[in-house]
Amino acid sequence: MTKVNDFVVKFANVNGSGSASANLMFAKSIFRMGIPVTPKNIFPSNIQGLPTWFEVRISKDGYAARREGIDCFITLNPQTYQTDMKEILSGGYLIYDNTMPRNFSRKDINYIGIPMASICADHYDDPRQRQLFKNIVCLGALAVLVKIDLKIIENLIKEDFEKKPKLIPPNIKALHLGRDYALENLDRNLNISLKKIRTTKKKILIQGNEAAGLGCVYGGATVAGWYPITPSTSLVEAFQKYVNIFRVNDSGEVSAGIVQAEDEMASVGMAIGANWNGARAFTATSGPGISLMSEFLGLAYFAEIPLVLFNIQRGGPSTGMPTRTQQSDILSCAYASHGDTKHVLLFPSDPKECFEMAAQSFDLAEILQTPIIVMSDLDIGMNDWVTDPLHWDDDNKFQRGKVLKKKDLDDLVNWGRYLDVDGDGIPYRTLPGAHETKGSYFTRGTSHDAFAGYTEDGRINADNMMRITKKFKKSLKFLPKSIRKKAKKDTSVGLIYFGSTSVAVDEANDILEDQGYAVDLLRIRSFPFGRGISTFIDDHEHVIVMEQNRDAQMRSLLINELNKNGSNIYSILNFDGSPVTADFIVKSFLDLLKKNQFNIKSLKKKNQQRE
Amino acid sequence: MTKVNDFVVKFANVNGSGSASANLMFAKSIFRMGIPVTPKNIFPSNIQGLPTWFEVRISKDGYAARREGIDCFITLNPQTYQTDMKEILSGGYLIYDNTMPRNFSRKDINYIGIPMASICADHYDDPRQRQLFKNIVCLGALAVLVKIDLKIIENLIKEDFEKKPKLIPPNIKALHLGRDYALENLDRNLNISLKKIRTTKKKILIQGNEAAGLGCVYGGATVAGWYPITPSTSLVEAFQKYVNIFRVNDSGEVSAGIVQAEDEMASVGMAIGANWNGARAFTATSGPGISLMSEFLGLAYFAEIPLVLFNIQRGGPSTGMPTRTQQSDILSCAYASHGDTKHVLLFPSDPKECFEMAAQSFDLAEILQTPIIVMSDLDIGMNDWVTDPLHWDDDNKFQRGKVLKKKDLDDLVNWGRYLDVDGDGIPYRTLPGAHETKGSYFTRGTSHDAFAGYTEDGRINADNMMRITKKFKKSLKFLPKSIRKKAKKDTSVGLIYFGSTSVAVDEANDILEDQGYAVDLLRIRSFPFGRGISTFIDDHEHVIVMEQNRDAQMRSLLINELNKNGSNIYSILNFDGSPVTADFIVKSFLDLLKKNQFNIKSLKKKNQQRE
Amino acid sequence: MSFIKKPSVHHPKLPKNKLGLTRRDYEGALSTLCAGYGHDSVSSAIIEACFNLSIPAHKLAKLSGIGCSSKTPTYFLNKSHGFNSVHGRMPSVATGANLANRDLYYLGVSGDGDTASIGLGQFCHVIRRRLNMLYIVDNNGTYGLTKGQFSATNDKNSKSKKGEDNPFESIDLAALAIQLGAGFVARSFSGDKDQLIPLMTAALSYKGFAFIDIVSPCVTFNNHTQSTKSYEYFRDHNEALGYLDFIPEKEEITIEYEEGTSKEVQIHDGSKMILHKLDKSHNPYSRTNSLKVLNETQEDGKIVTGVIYLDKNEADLHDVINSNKKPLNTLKENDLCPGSKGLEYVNDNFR
Amino acid sequence: MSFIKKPSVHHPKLPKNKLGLTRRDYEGALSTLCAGYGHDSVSSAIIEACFNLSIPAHKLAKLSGIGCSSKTPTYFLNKSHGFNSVHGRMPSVATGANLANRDLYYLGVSGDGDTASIGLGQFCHVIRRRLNMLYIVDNNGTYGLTKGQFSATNDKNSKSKKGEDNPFESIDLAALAIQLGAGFVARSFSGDKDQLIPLMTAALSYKGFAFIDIVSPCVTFNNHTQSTKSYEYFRDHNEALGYLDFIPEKEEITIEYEEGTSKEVQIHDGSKMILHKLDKSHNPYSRTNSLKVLNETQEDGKIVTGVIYLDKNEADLHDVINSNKKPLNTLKENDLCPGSKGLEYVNDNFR
Ligand SMILES: Cc1ncc(C[n+]2csc(CCOP(=O)(O)OP(=O)(O)O)c2C)c(N)n1
Ligand SMILES: Cc1ncc(C[n+]2csc(CCOP(=O)(O)OP(=O)(O)O)c2C)c(N)n1
Ligand code: SF4
Ligand code: SF4
Ligand SMILES: [Mg+2]
Ligand SMILES: [Mg+2]
Repeated sequence: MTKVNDFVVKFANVNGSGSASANLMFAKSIFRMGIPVTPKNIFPSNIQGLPTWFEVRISKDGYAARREGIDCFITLNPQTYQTDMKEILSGGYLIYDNTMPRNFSRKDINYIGIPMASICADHYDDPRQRQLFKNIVCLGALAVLVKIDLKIIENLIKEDFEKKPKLIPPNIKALHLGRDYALENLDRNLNISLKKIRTTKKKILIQGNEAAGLGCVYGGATVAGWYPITPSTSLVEAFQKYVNIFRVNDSGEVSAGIVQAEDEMASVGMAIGANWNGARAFTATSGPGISLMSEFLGLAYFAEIPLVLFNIQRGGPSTGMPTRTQQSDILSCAYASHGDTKHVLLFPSDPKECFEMAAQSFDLAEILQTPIIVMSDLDIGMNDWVTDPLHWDDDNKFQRGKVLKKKDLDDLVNWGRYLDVDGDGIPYRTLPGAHETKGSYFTRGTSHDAFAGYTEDGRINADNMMRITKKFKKSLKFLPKSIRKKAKKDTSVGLIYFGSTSVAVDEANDILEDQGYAVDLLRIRSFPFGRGISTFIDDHEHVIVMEQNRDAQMRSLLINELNKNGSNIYSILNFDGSPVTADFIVKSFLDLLKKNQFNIKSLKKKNQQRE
Repeated sequence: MTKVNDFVVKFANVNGSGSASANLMFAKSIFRMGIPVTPKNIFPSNIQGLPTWFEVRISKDGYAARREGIDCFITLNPQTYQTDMKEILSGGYLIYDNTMPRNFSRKDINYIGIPMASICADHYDDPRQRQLFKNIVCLGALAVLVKIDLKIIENLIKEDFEKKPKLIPPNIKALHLGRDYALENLDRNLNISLKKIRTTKKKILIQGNEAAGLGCVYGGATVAGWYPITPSTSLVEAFQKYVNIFRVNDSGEVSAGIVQAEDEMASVGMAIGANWNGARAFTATSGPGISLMSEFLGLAYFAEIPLVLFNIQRGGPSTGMPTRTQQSDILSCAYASHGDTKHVLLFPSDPKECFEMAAQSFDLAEILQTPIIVMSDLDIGMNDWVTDPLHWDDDNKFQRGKVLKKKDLDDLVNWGRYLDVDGDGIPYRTLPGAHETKGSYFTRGTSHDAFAGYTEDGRINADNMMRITKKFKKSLKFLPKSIRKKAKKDTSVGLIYFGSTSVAVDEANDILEDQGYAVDLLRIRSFPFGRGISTFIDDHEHVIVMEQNRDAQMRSLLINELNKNGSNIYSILNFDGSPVTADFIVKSFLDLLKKNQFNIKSLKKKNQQRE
Repeated sequence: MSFIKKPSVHHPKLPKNKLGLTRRDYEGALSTLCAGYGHDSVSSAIIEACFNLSIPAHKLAKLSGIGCSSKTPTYFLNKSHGFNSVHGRMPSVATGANLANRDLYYLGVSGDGDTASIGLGQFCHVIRRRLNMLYIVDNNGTYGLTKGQFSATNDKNSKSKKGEDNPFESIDLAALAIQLGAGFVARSFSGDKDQLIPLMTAALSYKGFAFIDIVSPCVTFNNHTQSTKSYEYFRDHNEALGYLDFIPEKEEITIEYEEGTSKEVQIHDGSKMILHKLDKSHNPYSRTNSLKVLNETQEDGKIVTGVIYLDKNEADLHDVINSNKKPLNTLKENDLCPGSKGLEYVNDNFR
Repeated sequence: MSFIKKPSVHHPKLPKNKLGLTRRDYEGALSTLCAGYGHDSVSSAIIEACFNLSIPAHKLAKLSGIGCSSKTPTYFLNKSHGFNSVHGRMPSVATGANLANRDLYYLGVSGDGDTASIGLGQFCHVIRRRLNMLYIVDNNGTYGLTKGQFSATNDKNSKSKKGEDNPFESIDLAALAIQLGAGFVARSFSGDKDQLIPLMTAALSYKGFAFIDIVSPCVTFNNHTQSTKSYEYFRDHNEALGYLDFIPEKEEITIEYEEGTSKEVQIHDGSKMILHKLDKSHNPYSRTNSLKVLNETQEDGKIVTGVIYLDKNEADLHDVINSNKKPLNTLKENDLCPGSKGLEYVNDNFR
């Protein structure tokens, strides 16, 4: 039986060999055929010569999580093909360059040899071109095998090289060489194939960092201090790119100040200084940067300075796995910095939400006068995801929070920077330069009274700290709410998740439903946690938290902050650095079920039928 | 009725005015009279000219916590006496310098004027001496009033100025001037008075940082990297001092390397480098330093390098209250650094335990190959406490953990730095220079396999991370156990506490017992938490955690790590920067009782009697 | 504690500047620093320079790190916003603030611990970026607020309050600033008002990074080798106790001397330093020459004061990144947000 | 990926040093850096120098930060312990290690991002402390591992891979090292084995802080203005994509030139630099002179190579703190712990 629009193709390459763009074209052309596609770029923390993989899941049903079991593996890296081969499903395909002989052990898969190197050797003189075009030759042949419309790829090539048109013909030539070889030499009756549909017609294919960088432009960010670190760098690059597109005036002046700082302490310091001075400013980083920023985060928290910080999480601890994904900075971000501190966190689950939350975070930071940490990860940030097109409501106005302008100050008598005038714990701030004589104050990380004066009176300081707690509690009404999805029938089991695992959870839920299990779902979108989350936990006898770290950090935060009983809150944990699969969740769920003997009242279809 | 050996004296001064040494002599002389005494130095974060207080609790019963309500207040600071006065108990005394007239409003207290300035003006020419000796004149008069043996003070003066003998006569002269004034002019029938006893005869009066610095010498520390920060600086200064006393050889060479680093990142980096290279090394810091060290802490955790870090906690967040005490770095230390990390914490509750735990921490760090964070605070670290004399068992041997020596390596075949050979999660390490050809490896913060090789295989990394979790669990057997104190009768209420609050809890417990309440006590001494703590929580229907921070951080850690139900775990929180008092605990306890309607079965005497 | 005296009623005859303001309008809160510490003169010089330049106080932002010196911004320019940030990180906060609003004056005050140790990286990099600010270091060779440890600017082989030798090479911040591309580099002595005021005035007017290293002896923790008789008793007192208990009030050291001359200054602890005031013969426009002068006078045991280096090409970070001439913090929604229209373009690019 | 070739059997005829070891005994693992990157030569020079000096490999510890350059210690001296620490903080780890055992050699390898940006503070301070180590920077003017951002040593006005100008003042690490008191300061070019080997040998033998700034162009991210024809196609390819996809293998640039002469070197991207090798006429013993030479040649658009500064007074941190001549990590319980006897004394002091 042929799998149409529902299979996984994986490429194994060596980095720096030109495979990335060819592989991406493969994915993008499928997207343009209207078919949902999920590419994952698995790259090393090095520049050239190490193994790199590119996994493409094609799913007509729109399942966007990774799926294990490869239907077709293009193994172009001699270092890894012996282990790569193991991932191929029985009956699947291994495509390789048969210019040189290779040894294959498995009998249950199909081998397709394409003499890519020798084709290139025949048609190109420059050894580097020979190397580079192998990837395109391969793409041409593959397109024939899985039935990609070659026109689409040709268009992609034309678009990619629009500004360097002389590169177009040789690329197209290579594509055709591959195509022709396949047409002439290969059996094209594969059990996987593609067929145009219209599912992705209105959609876009975009990376989270690209969307978040754009979101910063929409959110009105004008200052960014940053320091390079994988996987956050591309967020700032995207911001820079869109600033260059949208924010250059006729004199060539740029309406933004983007500075590559000397380290993460300086980048966050710049963002704080700019926010203090009334510009919307952000920084972006990953694990090690979070640790380094934690002193400054405490200052921004305590002195109540707006700040937006993107944490594109990668594998920790320490330098860890810089090019792999995790959700393992939950606790270190929620409680970043010494002393009593708590930070507002946002959890986008796809690039579209990266865009939206990025833009929203600047409002939140100014409304709440505190750091907002957007907790994305490498999987969302650096992989291409199919999402609905980005949307912007032109009626949106920046919400700049309680900032006193000159005329407000003119009338004001007893202003205190940290006075809780409105009873919501949020004080009024002023900006440098606003007024000749009123509203100046001294911002400080030392203990202070409601008038920003230095105090060593511990009770005054404690009062101020309690007001900040109040503000934190009141912040709930501004934050994105969690999203609850009821199972089709009543159930005692609830599954909580967030961020990049969402797509895998959705899929797992469908599988479980098919198998007769009913599970209510709740997706967390922000911290502090709203009442919805608390109720959800109370409503279920068994709650499972799915997350991508070792220590069940989100579960900890839930138990802690919502005062819940941990004994019926279970974990599904995936922390090997690869985005979790639906199968893993299903398997873990069933294991939990078995081990803990959930009271499966109304959980399993069969039981219900018996009633 | 006269209070004998049971009252509180407080001094209000201006810092830099020479009061600190006089006040300390006051406390110390009482200690030498055999009477338990608890001085608290309340100083500003500045050098000269701001208010400073010195509180001395005298308690024949040995209660060593602060107690509110001052019996005798020596108000020598005109900036503060109006508010200081409010703290005096009805019927208490206010002693002041009546050289200049002052206005007093309270009618229910006694005023004792001593013309300190004019006495000094009469007897000294140099204006600075006049200023300085006011404190000693005051001490002389006070000694008469509360009946301190003047010989003791004279001896103290002689000891203090042993190396500058010419300073002795003028000091003694000032003391006598004060004495004579009091004898001649003052009514000496106060309702507070001192009488020699023998309670403190074998004891010592020492600060926690002094003891901890000495503990580092006993623990065999040879390297310290540090950066000045209140209130940790004096720990390293003590280490330096004892190294100079005990570790200088005949050629004048010092058996230690102490380096004032450029910042906290460098200090912890030095300590890590030295430990990696086989020396026992530590650093000491406070709040902001903890935040700055968190990146390196993740490295030491993940690369499994021994490290001892003293956190002398002060008021946070940010620069906060640098000269006030708190226990508010619990979460930021337990989970310091991004990614999945957990650190071993020790909680000394007095200077003696500072000494013991300091020495022990070096064994623990090497046994467990991980950072050990000793969580002291300003109250223990920088105040003088009466404790039993320090004790050392000469049979103690350094436990250096699993370090392979040359001859071990000679025989070894398949050594892997991160191999779990013994099933306890603790691998074997080697030191640079140990062997010509074997045992070298690459220490790294990036993901690694059991042989310390770099790997991007997420499953291998996950295995390694799980081994570290195992090691952490197994660490329990090496750590100081919690201490449980059963109430005299069965009770459903348990109180958990740790560190510097212990003395206040002990006292509160006595008060509650007197009032008929039975409470079981448990003092935490280390994290991860042992089974004893878990059982204690399970054994009690109501558990209260007493701590000195806003966010109930220890309670969070308990609920989290022991998987407990938070709904019956209550908090008593004191976070105004002053050491908690027994009265505060009692009051908070009774409030909790009322508000939460504890099931008081067997809690209150009366109830029991009724049964 | 000391303070710039402040009678409660304004004197109507006080001189006014172009803005119609008196010096009083530039004052700050009561100081909580040690009596006799030179920061009073530094603060007065700042006040004087701002008064002279008729800078509206609210158009100046004062930023600092942590330390005694970093507290000083509280003691001048009450009507300016102030930011007492974290130890050693003022430069990055100032950079962000300046990026947000290029139209304010930025005045950073730091200590030698704050700048030369924990903050050295930020100091060097803010220089490189030519941030338009005046950066002052109250250089006392010690960690005042944490009670007298050596700082990295402390002269090699000088002694600390405990009588230990400082064994390490001292960092010359002015030389570093020149080496790394600062536009205006000067040095002065805290008590030399005659020199300080014009230096401050010039530095505040400079567009780009201006740095003044102000030698400001710590009256409390500068307990050097040789001491004058009068202080001996009190040092002995403190030494015997092993900690600082008594800090007698001291007079601030003020000096006056001519350009081109040297002056020996006796510090509170009795030690001495020789200042040498540069005159017109000094060519401040060559980096190489300025560094040479610095190094050579140092070898002679002298400390040069005055404008050491001046780059006539004034330029700042905003020129370099070509940012909008309008302060970024004044830009409005429609300047910044491309709206739904922009998204059409973007979405199309991802299809 | 490239590697120092390593046949599997030892050749019996290989030359041996005093320890009876061959060069092979000083080799490391396969490199995973880009083909053609100069680190191979640097690694070989290190191997050669250690071989020549007959340093027992296990008596040397190699430390690094994070970056391509910081990975190189894996590729030499297999039998030495290595420590790949955190970004920019190698100096403090090296300081601790050295304090623990003064008897080993310490070799630190860092990158220009690692040293001149995030690690600048630690770099400056390890110099001040005269730590006995050899500190090497593989200076490529870029952040290799994070894909081509400017580093702070990048020449002002040079262009990045995206064609942007570098607007900021470049940090001259050698000048900084001299200014801050390094004992041995040299510069070289990665492909100049003839110069590198003696430099390494001398630097490893120096007691105190030795620094070698090694200009090592990044073959992948040095895409400067002018390019030679042969590479154009591939740069165009990458530029069109907006990211680096294809990295053709390159030959390592190796050069030879005489002392006292200049040499123009063409970098992989087609840009050029002029190196100038110091000869005997250079006086390396004066700080002022060395700084002058550095600054002047730089103004001429040249890069000086060779030993730039040398302090004949060798001394290191251990001398300064007067620590035990025996390595601290070899001291035993009874050297360190004063036992119950000591406590009697202490307890008495607190009564
Ligand atoms: C991260 C951090 N480390 C340490 C401290 C403690 N600290 C406060 S001020 C200071 C040094 C101040 O020295 P300097 O900058 O020279 O200022 P001075 O007091 O001498 O004017 C230190 C180390 C701190 N506040 N924060
Ligand atoms: C704290 C921290 N910030 C950022 C990074 C990401 N990072 C890795 S290497 C590197 C720069 C490397 O540049 P350089 O030191 O010049 O080395 P090169 O790769 O050029 O040899 C950066 C920023 C990190 N690992 N840690
Ligand atoms: S301690 Fe020194 S630096 Fe601090 S205020 Fe006093 S004199 Fe100034
Ligand atoms: S990217 Fe550049 S610095 Fe890194 S290994 Fe390749 S050539 Fe070397
Ligand atoms: Mg200072
Ligand atoms: Mg580099």
